[in-house]
Amino acid sequence: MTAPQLEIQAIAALVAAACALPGVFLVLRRMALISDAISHALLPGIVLAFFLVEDLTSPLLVVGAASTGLVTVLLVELLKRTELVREDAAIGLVFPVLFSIGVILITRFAGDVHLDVDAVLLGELAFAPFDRFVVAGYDVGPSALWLMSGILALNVTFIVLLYKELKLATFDAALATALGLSPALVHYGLMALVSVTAVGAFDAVGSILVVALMIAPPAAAYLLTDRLPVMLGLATLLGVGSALGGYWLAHWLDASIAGSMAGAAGIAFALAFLLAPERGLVSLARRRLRQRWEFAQGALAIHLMQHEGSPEAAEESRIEHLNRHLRWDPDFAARVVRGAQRRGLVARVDGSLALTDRGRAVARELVVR
Amino acid sequence: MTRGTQVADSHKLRSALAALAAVPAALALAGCGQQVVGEIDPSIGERRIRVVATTGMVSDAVEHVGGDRVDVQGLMGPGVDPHLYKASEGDVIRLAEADVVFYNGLHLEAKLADVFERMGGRVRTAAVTDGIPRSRLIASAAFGAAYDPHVWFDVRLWMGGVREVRDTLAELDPASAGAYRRNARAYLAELAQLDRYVRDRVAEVPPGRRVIITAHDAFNYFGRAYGFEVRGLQGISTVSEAGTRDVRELADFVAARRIPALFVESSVSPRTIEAVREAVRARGFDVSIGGSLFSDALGDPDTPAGEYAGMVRHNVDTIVAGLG
Amino acid sequence: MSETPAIEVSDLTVAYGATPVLWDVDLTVPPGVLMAIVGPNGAGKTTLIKAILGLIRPAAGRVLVQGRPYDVQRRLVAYVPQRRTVDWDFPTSVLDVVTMGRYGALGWIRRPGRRDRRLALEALEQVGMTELAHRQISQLSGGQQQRVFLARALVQDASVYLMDEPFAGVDATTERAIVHLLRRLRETGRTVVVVHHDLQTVEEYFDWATLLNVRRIASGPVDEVFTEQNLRLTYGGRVAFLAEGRSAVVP
Amino acid sequence: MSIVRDLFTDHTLRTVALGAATLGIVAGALGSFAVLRRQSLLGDATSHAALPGIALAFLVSGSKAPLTLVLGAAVAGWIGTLLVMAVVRTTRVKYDSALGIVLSVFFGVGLVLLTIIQKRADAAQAGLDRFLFGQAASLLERDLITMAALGGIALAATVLLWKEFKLLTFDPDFGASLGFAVRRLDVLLTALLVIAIVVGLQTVGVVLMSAMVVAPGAAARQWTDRLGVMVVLAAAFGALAGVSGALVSSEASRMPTGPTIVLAAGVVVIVSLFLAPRRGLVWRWLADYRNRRRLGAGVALVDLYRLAEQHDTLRHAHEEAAIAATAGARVRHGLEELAERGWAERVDGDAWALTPAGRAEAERRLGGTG
Repeated sequence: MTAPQLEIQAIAALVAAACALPGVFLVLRRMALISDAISHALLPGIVLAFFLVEDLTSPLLVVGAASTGLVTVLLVELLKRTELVREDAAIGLVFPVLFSIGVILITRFAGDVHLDVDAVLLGELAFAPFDRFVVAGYDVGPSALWLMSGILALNVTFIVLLYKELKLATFDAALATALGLSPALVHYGLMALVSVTAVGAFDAVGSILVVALMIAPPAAAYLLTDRLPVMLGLATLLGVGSALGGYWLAHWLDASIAGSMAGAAGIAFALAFLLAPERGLVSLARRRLRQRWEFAQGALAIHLMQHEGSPEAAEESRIEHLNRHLRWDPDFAARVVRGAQRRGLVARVDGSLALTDRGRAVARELVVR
Repeated sequence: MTRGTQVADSHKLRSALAALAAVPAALALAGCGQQVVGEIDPSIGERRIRVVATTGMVSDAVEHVGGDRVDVQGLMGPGVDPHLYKASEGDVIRLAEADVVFYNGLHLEAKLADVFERMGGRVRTAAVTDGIPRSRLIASAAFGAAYDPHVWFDVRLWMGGVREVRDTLAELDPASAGAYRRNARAYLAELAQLDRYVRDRVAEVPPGRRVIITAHDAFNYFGRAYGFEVRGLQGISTVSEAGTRDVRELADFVAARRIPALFVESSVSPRTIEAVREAVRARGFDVSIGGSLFSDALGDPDTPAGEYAGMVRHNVDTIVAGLG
Repeated sequence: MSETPAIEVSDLTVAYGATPVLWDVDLTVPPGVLMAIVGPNGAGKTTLIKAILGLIRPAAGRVLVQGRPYDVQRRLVAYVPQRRTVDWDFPTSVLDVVTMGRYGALGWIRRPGRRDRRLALEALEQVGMTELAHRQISQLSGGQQQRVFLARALVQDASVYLMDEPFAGVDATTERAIVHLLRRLRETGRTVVVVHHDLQTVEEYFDWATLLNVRRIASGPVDEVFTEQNLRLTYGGRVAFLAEGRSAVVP
Repeated sequence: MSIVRDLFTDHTLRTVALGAATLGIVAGALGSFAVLRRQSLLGDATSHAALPGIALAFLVSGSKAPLTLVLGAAVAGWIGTLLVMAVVRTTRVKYDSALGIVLSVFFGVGLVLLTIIQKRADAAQAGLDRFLFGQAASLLERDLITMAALGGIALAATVLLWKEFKLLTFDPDFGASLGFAVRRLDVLLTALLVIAIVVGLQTVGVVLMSAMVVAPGAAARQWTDRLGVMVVLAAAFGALAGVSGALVSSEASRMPTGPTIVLAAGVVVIVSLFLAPRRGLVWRWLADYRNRRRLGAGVALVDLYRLAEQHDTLRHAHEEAAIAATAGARVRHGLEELAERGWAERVDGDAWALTPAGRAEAERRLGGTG
């Protein structure tokens, strides 16, 4: 592995962790798409900053971008607070308007300048290792590595310090208010964090990967656990895993790194969606199947128990009879009987069935509970 | 959750997160911290120089000047608009292993150009447009420090770019400097001939009809160098958009000047130009679509337009055929 | 019983996630009864109703309505969902919501006409909401919302009514009005099945009861079923007795 | 009014205005359902999810023929929305997250495909990822026909299945209990929206389309409490924004049409949020103000009465400052309200006194106990 390859993976892992942490709260608060909205809404901030400094390479343009990120979340929040529109509509109203303002400004006043989001934010992970941070003549690593470390540290600090407030404000805003924790303030804080993280990460890895890393790993974690700290940890792990896995996928395909990582995040979510214990589709289907058999075996045991010792016991215990009585088709009945035998619930005594002690206990438990 | 487990949870969370935060710092420090150097690899004289070039035009110039002394890897292949270029994983290695990176500059490659400027420590980089005097560039009307990057449409200007390539290669590999100069001289002569060809062809167009109308402003240098008026609907920025008034004004202009043809670009949707054409027709003048011009990328490699000179010839032939 | 049961549920098993919500439930509801389904939170009461209506797919089991599968008997069944399952800020009027009860009879594409509107107004009159017919639904109180839902079910003119917690969060007047309505339905030969929360009122309001806690604990006439032992089985010993000898759940 | 004349005589303005109006009507009407179903961001998501479809269509056909690319985009967008529905239906992941995952992952896969295409020495790929997306100013006559035809079909389906769509949006469980194939209706309504969005992407571009799905519906919701009125009003707002944006961009040069229409739609939303009767913010503030004033008046009345009691004469005048000391700083509005009702009067300068009517009122309120 060459140094740039290592650096790209390190940067991507940092971005993944930095995005997953606030992403967990976005997913829980149904605000996941705010990250995508910010990516569109950055334009007017960049344009205004450019008008101010007239230099496409000035770092002030990034500051302009970050401040429109803040304006976006602020406007969305204000709209939501009127209770006249829902959060999805609020997001869908704010970003086209901000973006359009940006386009109008460019077209009217700077049509002959190559000014757009690409011109200001690097947004390409493949080049991040070549954008060096040089301090006093010493090359101390890619700028993105330092930037994202800073943002990750900020996110970790914020979440550790305000963990209980965030938790309460997310799950029960009313209670949080009653306890004097000001969920609104916590919320604005979180949104500011999202905005800074998004803009910083857009610069390092591009907007689409940020959207993917903010949503897919937390959503996958949401399918895997019921506990917030575990969800935070899992989301981080899955995000970092998607980033690293995606990198090697890109290496193998010689394709877009950010695209592959987003794809890997999608695969991680798909795996959770299909295979999650308890909530995954596969385990749901298997459980349904198992319950069907267990239920049938239980029904068989109950049926046998009800007729034990009675005069018609011999008749009722014949396998052919089950078909009629329990409305089972012969194949199904045979499989149920085989299963029940395997579990030691029934034994076959010359052509008819008898409950074992275990079978009797199970049947009794099912009936009485 | 009882209070006890909650405390334990947040404690565990805290230490896990703290560990997470320690990773980047360690990573950033490991293997880094070397001094920024600008030295030339001494082995360069004994092997072919690994060159990465951004656009097809730049690749073409490097190939002509470097000859068999260089291995040129183009980042943006045929049809790839530098505004829309997406890097692949392999590009990382290509860049990292390059002895020198040539790029257009003037912000054509957007943020990537900034990266090249700061790559100093690892790889030598050169903007070919540095070979062109700033005074010859077309600056933005409102923002003087921003220049139109589409210099290659003025063949004489582009020759400055070729000289920049020659000088950079010679500096990097002094042993072969003579070969570079010879190659460059031959290529520059070829380009001078190309320039004459363009002028000759352009002369076939009646002066009143020397107007190029395309969707976006890529042909300003061509217009200035060869005496064409250039009208585009959109600006240079990829997000700028045309307005209804702009379409109407352009249609009025075309109808009034009875300009016979409009041109589409290979990388831009032809819809905008079709809209102008519809509007012109509604004004009772039938304007045709004069064909497709190459703007930001070269054509397919096995066609004449796959090389810079061929691309320029294609464009000027198309323009002359449309307007002549 | 010679009559065809209004609802016959056999071997019904339903699971959400890891836990079975209903396990091997057999239930026979004779026609013309006013039945309460009673059980603690999470006992599967709503699930039972939804499974009867075919809104969720059971892991096993079968549901018959008047002797035939639900699919072909759909017209005979009316459903009153829990109030909070819909968006009360939806832009529509009271009359319009009640008219929705006619949609099933109308089938695809046909629009409700004057007759449907008249039927809806009649149903609104039965629940005492005539004056509010043109009110936007977000401006209703909880009790009024519940009455709208009841009116919608009345419009369906079904023979079996399934109601999910119609008494939840309503005022005393509405509660009395609903009980009155339920009795009238029973008197006209309808079968009414109600998910009910308040043990205090079961004996007063209903003549039939089913005690449910994942499994069917007991089902039958209220005076036979509503015994201390059954309640204990249902609520797992969390049943205390009030001074009057009536039972109530202690949280 | 040359501008109005231009609307009928100028080819470009007429085409753009008609096209924007058609799009506004269709997107406004279908978008109303999307807003109510919390699918407001479907426009943005579909435009991203379309990328792999565009790339695959190009890889398979080797051409940038718009029809091929549109088909690819529509199929990819459509598969994306089906996945969103599947995830929301079977798991606890919410709609916004599912949409965000599909949006970013599909787009990511699209990027991977684009970089693979980039590697092929094929100049035909030029501009592939932007090629499909149109601009409002470049609407063509044939677009009008496509939009009118597809929009007509979508609107006809909405009219035909009106009560089914209403039921689906308001109470799907109840709909299912009535025997309507709710899931199929869901797929159909979403499909209509996706088709409208893809047609819009191709003709007017991503951002305008995203806005047109949300803004007219969100604005219309403020003015009415009837779904029918809301849908018609949203269509009208969509058309209004489209035509006025086209007109404005036709007045000044370098005024891009699409963004102008977005801003026009934004203005419609803002006006609606503030001014719509009953729901609007201004109305709410007025109602709040009136309530506060009424409450303030009550407090001032009682205070005046108590002060008067201390002085044994009910007609005793009190400085406003004294009343404010007990009743709080907002007392002025309360006192003015009292004066308007004839319960108090101003006695030289800043002093106030109860009138006999005011005294009676105060005693009535205090239950005659004093």
